[in-house]
Amino acid sequence: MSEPISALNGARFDGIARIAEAGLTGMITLRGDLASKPVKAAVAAVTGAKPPGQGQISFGKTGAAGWMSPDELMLFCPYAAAPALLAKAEAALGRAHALAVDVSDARAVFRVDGAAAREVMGKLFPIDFAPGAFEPGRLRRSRMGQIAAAVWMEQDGGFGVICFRSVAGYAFALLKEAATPGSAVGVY
Amino acid sequence: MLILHCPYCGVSAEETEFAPGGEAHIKRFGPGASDEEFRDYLFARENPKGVHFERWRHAYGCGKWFHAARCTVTLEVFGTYPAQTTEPPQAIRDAISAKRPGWSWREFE
Amino acid sequence: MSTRIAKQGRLIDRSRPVTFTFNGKPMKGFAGDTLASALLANDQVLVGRSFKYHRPRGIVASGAEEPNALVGLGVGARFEPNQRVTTTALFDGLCAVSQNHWPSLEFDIGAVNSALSRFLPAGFYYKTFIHPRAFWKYIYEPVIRQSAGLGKPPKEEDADRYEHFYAFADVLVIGGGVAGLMAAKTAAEAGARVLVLEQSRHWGGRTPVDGGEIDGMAAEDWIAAVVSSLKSMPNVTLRRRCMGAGVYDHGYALGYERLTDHRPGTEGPRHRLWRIRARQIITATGALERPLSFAGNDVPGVMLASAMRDYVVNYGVAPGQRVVVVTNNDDAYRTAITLKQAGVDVLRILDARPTGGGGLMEEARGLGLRVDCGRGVAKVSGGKRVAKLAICAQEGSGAALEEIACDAVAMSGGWSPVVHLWSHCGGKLDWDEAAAMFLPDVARPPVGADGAGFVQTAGAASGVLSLSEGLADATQAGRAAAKACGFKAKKGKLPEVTELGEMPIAPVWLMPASASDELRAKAWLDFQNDVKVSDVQLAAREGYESVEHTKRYTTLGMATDQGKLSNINGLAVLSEALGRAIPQVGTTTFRPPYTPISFGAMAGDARGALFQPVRHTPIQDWHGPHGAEFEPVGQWRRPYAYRRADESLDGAVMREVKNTRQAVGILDASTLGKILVKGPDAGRFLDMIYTNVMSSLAPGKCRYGLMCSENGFLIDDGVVARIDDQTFLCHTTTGGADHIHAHMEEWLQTEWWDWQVYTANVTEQFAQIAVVGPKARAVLERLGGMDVSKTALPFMTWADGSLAGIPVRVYRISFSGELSFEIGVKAGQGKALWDRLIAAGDEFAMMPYGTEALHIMRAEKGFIMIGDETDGTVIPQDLGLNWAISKKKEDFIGKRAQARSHMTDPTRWKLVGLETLDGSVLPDGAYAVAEGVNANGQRNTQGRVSSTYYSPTLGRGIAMGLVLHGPERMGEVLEFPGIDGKTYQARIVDPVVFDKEGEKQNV
Amino acid sequence: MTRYSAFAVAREALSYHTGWGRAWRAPEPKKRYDVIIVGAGGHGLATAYYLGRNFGITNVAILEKGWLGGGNTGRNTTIIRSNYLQDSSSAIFEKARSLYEGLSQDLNYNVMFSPRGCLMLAQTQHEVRGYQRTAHANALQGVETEWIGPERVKELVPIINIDGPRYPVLGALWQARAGTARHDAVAWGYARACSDMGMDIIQNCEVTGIRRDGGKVVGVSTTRGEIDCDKLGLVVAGHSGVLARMAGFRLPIESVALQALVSEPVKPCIDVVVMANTVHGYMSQSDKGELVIGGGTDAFNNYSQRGSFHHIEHTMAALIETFPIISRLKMLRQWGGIVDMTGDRSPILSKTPVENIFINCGWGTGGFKAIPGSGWAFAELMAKGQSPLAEEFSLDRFTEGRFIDESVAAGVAH
Ligand SMILES: Cc1cc2nc3c(=O)[nH]c(=O)nc-3n(C[C@H](O)[C@H](O)[C@H](O)COP(=O)(O)OP(=O)(O)OC[C@H]3O[C@@H](n4cnc5c(N)ncnc54)[C@H](O)[C@@H]3O)c2cc1C
Ligand SMILES: NC(=O)c1ccc[n+]([C@@H]2O[C@H](COP(=O)([O-])OP(=O)(O)OC[C@H]3O[C@@H](n4cnc5c(N)ncnc54)[C@H](O)[C@@H]3O)[C@@H](O)[C@H]2O)c1
Ligand SMILES: Cc1cc2nc3c(=O)[nH]c(=O)nc-3n(C[C@H](O)[C@H](O)[C@H](O)COP(=O)(O)O)c2cc1C
Ligand SMILES: [Zn+2]
Repeated sequence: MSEPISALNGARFDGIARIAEAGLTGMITLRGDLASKPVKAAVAAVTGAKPPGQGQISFGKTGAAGWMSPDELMLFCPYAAAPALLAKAEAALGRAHALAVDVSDARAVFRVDGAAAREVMGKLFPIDFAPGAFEPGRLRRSRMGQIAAAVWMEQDGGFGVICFRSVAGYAFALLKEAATPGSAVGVY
Repeated sequence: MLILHCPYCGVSAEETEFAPGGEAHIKRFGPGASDEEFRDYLFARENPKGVHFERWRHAYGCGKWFHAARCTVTLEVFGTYPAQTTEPPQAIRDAISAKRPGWSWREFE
Repeated sequence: MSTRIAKQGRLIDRSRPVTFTFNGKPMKGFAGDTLASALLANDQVLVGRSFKYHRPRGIVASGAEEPNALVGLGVGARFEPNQRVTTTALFDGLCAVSQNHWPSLEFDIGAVNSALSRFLPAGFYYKTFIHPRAFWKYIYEPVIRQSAGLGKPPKEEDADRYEHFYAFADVLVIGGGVAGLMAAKTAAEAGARVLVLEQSRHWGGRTPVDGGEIDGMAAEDWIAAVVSSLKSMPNVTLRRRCMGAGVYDHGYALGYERLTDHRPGTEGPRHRLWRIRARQIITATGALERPLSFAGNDVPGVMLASAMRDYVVNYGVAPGQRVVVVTNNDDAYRTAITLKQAGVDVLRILDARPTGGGGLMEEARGLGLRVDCGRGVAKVSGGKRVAKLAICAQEGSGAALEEIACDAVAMSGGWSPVVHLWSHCGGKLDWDEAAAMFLPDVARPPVGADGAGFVQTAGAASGVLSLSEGLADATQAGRAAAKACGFKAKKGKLPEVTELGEMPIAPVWLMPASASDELRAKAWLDFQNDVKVSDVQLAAREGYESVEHTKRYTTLGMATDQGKLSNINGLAVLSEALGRAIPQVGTTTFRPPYTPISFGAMAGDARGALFQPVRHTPIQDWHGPHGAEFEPVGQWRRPYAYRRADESLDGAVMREVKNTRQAVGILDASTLGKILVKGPDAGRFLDMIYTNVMSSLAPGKCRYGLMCSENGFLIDDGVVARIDDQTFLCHTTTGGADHIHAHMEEWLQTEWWDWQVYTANVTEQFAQIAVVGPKARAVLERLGGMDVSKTALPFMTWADGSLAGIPVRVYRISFSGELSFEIGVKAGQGKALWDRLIAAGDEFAMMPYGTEALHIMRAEKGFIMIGDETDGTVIPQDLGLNWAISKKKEDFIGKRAQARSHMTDPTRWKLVGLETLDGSVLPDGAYAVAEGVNANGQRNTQGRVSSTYYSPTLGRGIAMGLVLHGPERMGEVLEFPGIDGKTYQARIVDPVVFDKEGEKQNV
Repeated sequence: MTRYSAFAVAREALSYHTGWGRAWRAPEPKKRYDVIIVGAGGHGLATAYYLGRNFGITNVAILEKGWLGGGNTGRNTTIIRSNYLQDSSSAIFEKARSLYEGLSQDLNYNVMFSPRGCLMLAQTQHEVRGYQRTAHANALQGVETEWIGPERVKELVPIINIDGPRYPVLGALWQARAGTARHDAVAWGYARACSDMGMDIIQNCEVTGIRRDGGKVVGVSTTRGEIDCDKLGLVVAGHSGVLARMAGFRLPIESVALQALVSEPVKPCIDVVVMANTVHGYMSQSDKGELVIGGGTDAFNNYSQRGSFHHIEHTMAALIETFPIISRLKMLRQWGGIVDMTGDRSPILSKTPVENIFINCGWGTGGFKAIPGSGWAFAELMAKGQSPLAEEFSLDRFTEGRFIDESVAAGVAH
């Protein structure tokens, strides 16, 4: 057995905000009828959280559940637990028409923290990150520079970002550039 | 630079999150259709200077297809609605009628 | 003499001297100067040359509208041509050079054009340089190009960086004059989130110079108070040095922020492009003064009256010592008064109005200034600066009444509101006859996504020139904008203003009104592009009547100032020439940007490494150090071949093919698309997506499939593995991963939305590694962990297991004709498995191979490649793939299309193998010729090469191609003329040239 | 009509150019014409010109809703080339290019055709193969093109960065006799020549209806009254759908905005036209000195003559990557045009379901270069009912599946 590695192996950068690749994160894509009992049960089984509302991420004991589309959630959990939790989810889904698949290795996850974090995000996403407009629990799938990415705010006010693994290098470089010293915008 | 409202995500987002997909409410013709029906299905387009029903996908967002009613001259958007329908909902048609009395588009008005 | 004076200069800091150079000459200025004010302080009146005639040019304005004073700024990687000196902040070490002259600014050979100007009227080049034909390319055009073009292009790559920022506001206020500030305050106090952009370094706009009291305070103090109250509001953002560059659909606006232009080389980005989304936009962009059209109005030293006032008040610079003021409105009297108070001789005020002006005129007279009413300028003379001025009656043809020696002329032809941003997105204009200006037509504003207007104007931008009315107008705009965003503005008290009333303007479009032809040919409209009154009249005479024709025929308004000074005067001249009212003539279209913005800012961070995303496979980092030469495939960079130190790239490819065929090769195939399709209707769905039947595939098995577009053309191919009853894993080409997933979702969502199918693109969850060649099994067995024998894992099946302790899914599929295992492994362990395989492969002489070896091997087997054999016009039937097209299925995507007459035409070119008679390699893309020519005289063809390689396996060239009746013509020889001048002869053969029976892959 | 020449200009100079006559007349519409052309863009005017010149048909009106040349002809990036892949395309574009070579002399109006050469960069292996294929095809079509290596590219365009890093230049398809022309002058020159043959160019005259008798056209209704005709040619580019609707049929066309921009003028720094299709950018320099740059198309239907700004951002990123020195130059002006995109991105020159209505449209993003050839072929089609150059571009191809797809060899259509 060989230790798995995340896309950038935990790279970090300190500028006007702190950028860090979060390292190995368990992720399960769950598609199905979000209002249905089996899906709710599967969400609970993986994350201990309630299914999130539209545009939200809900946090639970073992993970978090992000709303990706009307029939899709992204379930976050510890990396090592993902296969077992996937099995639990599948059990909970039973014969319902749904799809649950481990995508932990298909994505890269970043954390962006610090006073200018909102501005760094504001340079890259076409989204309003002003206080009040974007607060903990909010999740938005959108575009970061030239790639697809989802961004949410953690309960501690830091941002989480996920994107596809193959573009992790681009994503990191982009975040780093946006956090270059001397580039604070001074609006948020 | 349009703003469109994604009826699935409930957000109004800028055009760069979306991918346009041409005219909406086109009926598919497959095997058995005449040459003309098939040609029109694939190629003949309303391309109106005015009210247009069209398809969009929230490509960088939820990935879902939806429809928009939009004026191709002023770019005003009369409304958006899910793609799982074969004709524009009445509420959208009413909204258009309120602003563009006498409009018509294909068989709809 | 233009010089610094002891008094005034509210914007400069005399305690901080600054040194700079102009054309290499050291000069001094103060912190707070613009380059323009500093040049004037150094008596540098001549600053450039005009575009066409290379006429001497001086500074004419004090802001963004400046057409003349453009310089090259900076050096090397920070050199920038065409910078306006009026908006360039002075800094220590600034280095500027003038433009468009040779050999020097003072003596410019190009100025002969000026002497010849009579022969070079508007559009002369359309009528000349016609014969002989070849002269245009070799003689005329090069000369014309060289003499046009203003500044020199930079020579080096830009040293600076740029960025974008997305901003959101309820109300965006563009312009931070008193109107903008008042509007912002009103909207902000109502609760709206407000963003204010001011292009210059200063808040308050013109008012501190123009004077007037607000709420009992000097304007300057009132402005400071408002700014500080705005700063204290959390819902307000104020930005200076940030121009509103453009207003676009649906409330989109661009801000262009210049961060380090005034302190080059400091940390951080040079420019920031603000991509703003606002619900309401207020353009409070002020008004621009118009020049007057008299002969010699372009001589250096002739300046806008307001600009001259700005130089005195803001920078303590007097642009002349003996000044004549000429005007058709009251405002220019302010300049006369200011100059007089600053100690400058104001020799005369010429007021074109028969009875002159109001209170301001009286004030001027009170200071002892002489005012001549009903008078104008016949002509200003002087070479590189004003020497004298001839006075004439405005109503006349220009007979000189008197000549005055002077060194500067202040002119004012009235004011035009800055309606640019109102108009960018479709806001319409109205002509106000009395005020002689185009105003925003509030009934026809630009409309947003909801169909309602989203732009308002405030202050002078609305055409309201008095301070009190401007503030009232701005308050109104602020309220209306806030209301449109759902806020209710509090009823506030309007500021109290003390100001002098003004007399109405009398429009003067030509001075004197009946100027002779000779004078008209010297009366400039567009100073930069050398367009004169006579040129516009010529355009009208020749039928270029539409204002748009006139613009394009004369180039009026097409200079770098985009006609900020010239457009209104020009169209008024046109209207007169055509005998049509000004509103009938109309304006040309206002387009973004308001003033030019840097390409760097537009590109933002998308440069160098961030130009486009590069996609990396989990194994990417291994390839480079092992000699990989990459090729871009979509956004991936795939190894083309792994070159060894003493090898050519070709040599490496040959080695890789041979080694794979003889021993074993390893390929990073992670880029192949993998799409999971699941649900009760998954089989039925894939039967529609693929041309063949997928629903009948048994779990554990693999099947090759083809996908067509609804238009019938082949778009992708790949192997489908059935995972379980309800689940399929579809492999796509590298390029297809994303768009085939999108294609599936599109059909599911928009056509068969009642079918129970979910898809997921899992391409990146896995690294995929192909181990290929006779020793492939041995390598896997060396790792151990699962049974990969022929019986346990036959051809076209897959199995889950582990190798070297790493969980894997192994597919027995082959794109090379060899024994081949494609191993899917979680991306996080991809590199680890690759390393294990490399180590295990050592004793079997395993080598990595790249895309070119892959292509050669597939070609040897006659396998088609999407993008080579297909090009968007090819249907599977052309490629002999009929076996993969179900005859049983009633329908699949593309089926109906393939029944159309052209697609069933027996003369379609069909796939064959091609074998050169001499073993050479056919050139890529060559065509097989047929007898004769077609109706258009083109050589007839009967086929083409679709892929061609040197096969190390066979030791000769191999190729595939599409040929007319190809499969029926085996053995026939075709001729392919190459672009290398040779003609190639090739025989039509079977496309499969290696291991026809497939024995090698099936072991 | 005064012939234009340096001599005439010199003579006029003595009288301050007050003696010049109109370049084209401004007549009132007559009641009837043999042929009405709707749309006084380059294609409409050229059609009329060759109807007169090649077929002696001069009782012609050209109706224009705005000002002549004000459509896409007046807002394009002026690239002229004929290195197309498919036989039918290269035939008509090469015809056009060769007519351009002598157009100034034909029209006695300097259209400033500048055969400075056009480079289409190959930046991926796929493009290399595509352009080599085009070079082979061109050789057989009688179109002079050449496949050249990166060093030669650098020689032709010293400011280009051929070393990537992202997309190194691997070579290019070079057409030395391609180039640019002064777009407005093309329209004006044709207009002057048409007017001189007695044809009526009627501006500010919008066609608002098409009158038919049975299946046959009899005339048009316009904002300046009803006008009868025997034959009607619709040459309205982005407005083709609107006119087709008046005539009662639909077209395989969508109208979208295509953008362009110019920089501030600088001294000559790029002597040829460069198209970099992998990164989506193309650029040339006008005789006045501006860099003339083509932006992207919006993919949604649009009649506003404005496009979305993000396309331009991508264009600029691509061009800075290709020409690193331009980053500190500035955009002077941007604009949009409404282009008519067909289902296969190739033009339509065709009869229509209505007898005696002919349509010439679908030139989309690339029809400026075709103006003389298109006018030549369409005039022949209208006069004789058929034309070898127009043959393949008929509407039937959409029924038969007989597409003319130029994108196949990595090419784009500008
Ligand atoms: C930004 C841009 C860049 C381009 N770059 C290039 C390039 O580099 N090279 C190239 O070859 N091509 C280029 N093109 C394409 C080229 O401009 C067009 O294909 C070509 O100009 C079309 O000419 P036209 O005469 O068919 O149409 P237009 O010039 O658009 O003329 C059509 C005319 O019809 C008139 N009209 C419309 N409706 C009516 C009505 N109801 N009644 C009366 N008149 C009507 C319009 O007002 C218009 O004047 C570009 C296009 C754009 C927009
Ligand atoms: N009496 C007259 O003839 C006359 C004529 C003109 C102006 N005025 C006076 O001028 C003042 C008008 O005040 P106002 O606030 O309406 O105009 P203003 O000209 O004072 O202010 C406009 C401000 O907008 C800025 N601006 C312009 N375009 C911009 C852009 N695209 N982006 C960012 N900033 C931009 C300018 O730099 C300026 O600071 C009043 O004092 C008025 O009396 C009088
Ligand atoms: C090849 C070409 C060169 C141009 N050069 C200039 C220029 O130097 N200055 C300018 O202001 N506009 C220039 N333009 C743009 C025109 O001013 C105008 O924007 C364009 O023709 C579209 O018309 P519109 O903006 O009136 O809609 C140029 C346009 C083209 C097609
Ligand atoms: Zn959405």
